[in-house]
Amino acid sequence: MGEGTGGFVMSINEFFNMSGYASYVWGSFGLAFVMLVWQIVQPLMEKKAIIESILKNQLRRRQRQ
Amino acid sequence: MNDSLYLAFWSLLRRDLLITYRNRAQAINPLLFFVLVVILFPFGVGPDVVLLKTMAPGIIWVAALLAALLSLDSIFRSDFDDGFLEQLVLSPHALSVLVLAKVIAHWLVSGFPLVLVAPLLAVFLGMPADAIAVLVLTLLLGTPVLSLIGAIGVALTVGLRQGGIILALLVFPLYIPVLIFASNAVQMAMAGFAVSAQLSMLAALLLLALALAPLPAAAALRMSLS
Amino acid sequence: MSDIVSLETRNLECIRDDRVLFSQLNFSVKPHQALILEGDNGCGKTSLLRILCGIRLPDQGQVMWNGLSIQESISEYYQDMVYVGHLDGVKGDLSVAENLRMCTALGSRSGMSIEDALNKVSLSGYEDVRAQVLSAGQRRRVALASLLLKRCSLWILDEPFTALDRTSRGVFENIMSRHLNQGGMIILTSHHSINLTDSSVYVINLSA
Amino acid sequence: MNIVMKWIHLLGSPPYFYRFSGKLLPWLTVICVGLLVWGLYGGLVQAPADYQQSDAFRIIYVHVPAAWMSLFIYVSMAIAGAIGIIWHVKMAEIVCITSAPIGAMFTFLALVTGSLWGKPMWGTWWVWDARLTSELILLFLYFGVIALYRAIEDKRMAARAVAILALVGLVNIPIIHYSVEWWNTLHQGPTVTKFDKPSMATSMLIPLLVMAIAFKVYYFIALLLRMRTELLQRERNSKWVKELVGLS
Repeated sequence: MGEGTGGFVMSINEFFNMSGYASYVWGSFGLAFVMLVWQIVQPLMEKKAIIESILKNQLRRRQRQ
Repeated sequence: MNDSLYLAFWSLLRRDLLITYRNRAQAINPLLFFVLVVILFPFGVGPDVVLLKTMAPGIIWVAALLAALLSLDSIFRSDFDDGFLEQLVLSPHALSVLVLAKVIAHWLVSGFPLVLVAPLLAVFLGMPADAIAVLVLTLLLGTPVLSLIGAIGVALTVGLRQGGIILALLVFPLYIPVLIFASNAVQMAMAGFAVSAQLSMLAALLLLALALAPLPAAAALRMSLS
Repeated sequence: MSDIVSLETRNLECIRDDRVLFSQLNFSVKPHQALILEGDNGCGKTSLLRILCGIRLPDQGQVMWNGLSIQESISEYYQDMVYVGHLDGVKGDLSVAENLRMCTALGSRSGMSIEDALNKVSLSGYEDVRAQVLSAGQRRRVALASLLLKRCSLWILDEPFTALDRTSRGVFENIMSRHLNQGGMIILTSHHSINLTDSSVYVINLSA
Repeated sequence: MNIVMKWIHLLGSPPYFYRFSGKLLPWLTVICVGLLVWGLYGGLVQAPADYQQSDAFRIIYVHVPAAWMSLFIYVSMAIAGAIGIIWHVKMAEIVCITSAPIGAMFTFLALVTGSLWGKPMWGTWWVWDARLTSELILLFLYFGVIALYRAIEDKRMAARAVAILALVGLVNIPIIHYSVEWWNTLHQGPTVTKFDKPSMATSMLIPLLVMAIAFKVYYFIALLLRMRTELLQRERNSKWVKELVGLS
């Protein structure tokens, strides 16, 4: 692969090929991406569930009064 | 003031030994478990003496670790159930000193017997005589550390319904340094090398555990009772 | 006993699984006084006692002993306080005397002999009996006997009369009255009616 | 100086913390994404291939920052736990608990990328290398913390238990690391441990540092998100939560 940035167009497939180690490199980065996103999404989903349950309680309490 | 702390320490130690003596049938269990685990290995890896000899230190020490874990639960369990633990926490004396008394009583009952039985098992696995001496020394230095660190784990999980599984998860990572230095000391002794480095590390771990372990154990007990 | 001896709470609050058991709870107990906590089950009586003993941390507020928060002066407080909870702390494998000797070794001693203490709770001659053969009522009386063996001015008792028959209850009421006359303090929870002769008794109902 | 103290005190109150973190999060996300893009571009494109490991070495741009973060988060978890126990600071307790899953994730990530990096180099998925082994033990320390927290119902009690365990773990980490290093060099002889970073040209080093900072900012974001959720869960029947929920 060219020194430094090199011709951008020429090295596209080399970029993805990672001189034969594509599955390892992209495997690592892919896994990292998935795990980092999951650590953000999970608390947000949990928060939404908590808010819904609080709203449901408030609704039920209002019906009871 | 501190003479009554001294009295409390000794009476608690004597009391625990008395209780264990009163139902000494159960006290044998960790010992039998230790022997059983070691005896299992030849059936697993085959009776080849050379292989068994090289693996002997690791087998015996891992079995000692498992036996220690099995017996840890008895340190606080019965006192937690019948309410004596509350009286312990509510005593004006330093709780960490009282916890130390209980841990020493536990070691005398479940850790020390392993040291007595280990030479017999070493012979089973074909270990040479001088290595057996080092094995006994490492067990003497190492098993108290297992009880001390184990006491922290047991204090954290005494209030839980099935604390046993979590206890192993909490305590095993902390046992690794002891396992490394102890089994390596015996391997080196078998190969005829000097083992003073490993033994001094074990002694250092023991002193560190003696000084530090009772404090978090006491804090964990206060937490478990609240 | 110095005159500022007292147990005091300052806007104490306790929350258990999202339910506020009590809050803004202020009271104080001085020598010669007894405080009875009433309320139906699960209203937080035991939790309050455990907070007063310092076993459990309150969610808000403080417990003060002789004007000092018990967290700061925990060892002085435990020197002068004894707690008997639902569990008696009596070990089945040990004899009655061994159990009592252990209890006194943990705290301050009142100098009374084990035989006298056992006589007072009408368990004389039970010194060498293995505790596991005792009935629940007898085990309770052994726990109450340990109170006599300790020199503590503050007694915190969680339903001391459970499993006690009528005569034992009467015996223990006298013991408590004498403790109050000698300048002691008692905080207890009970479902039974208690008559403590000529000492000032206060009642707090937690579920009111 | 007292402005800082007042602000720290203010942060202690859940409603203020909730609103403050709400405002902070967008900015942190922008910074984090920017740093990640810069780091990845630097690491994947600009950095020249390593003469020995060719392009496979680029895995270090995930493996090494993740390994650093796993230790960093454990230390900050233990310190937060200590503050929570000693001064009864509720927020510190929450920081301690919510950091555990994030730390465990980074440790697991470091382990997997370590083995993915090891496979092309030494042909096996797992190498009993000192660093990887310490990482594996750290993962079990995290599992211990998470399992203990889940096992105790009363969350205030669980927080104190976790803080004690984290502190005991913190004291043991250097001991474990030293004994594993000693154990490793003993059996393999004192060769350079396999996972020493290859000699780093600056163009290789900068992206690594940028990624490390990006991961720290990411940790801060994930922590704030988890803390907000935990706060809603704990204060679900307090007034400010009801108002907040009522509005949105």
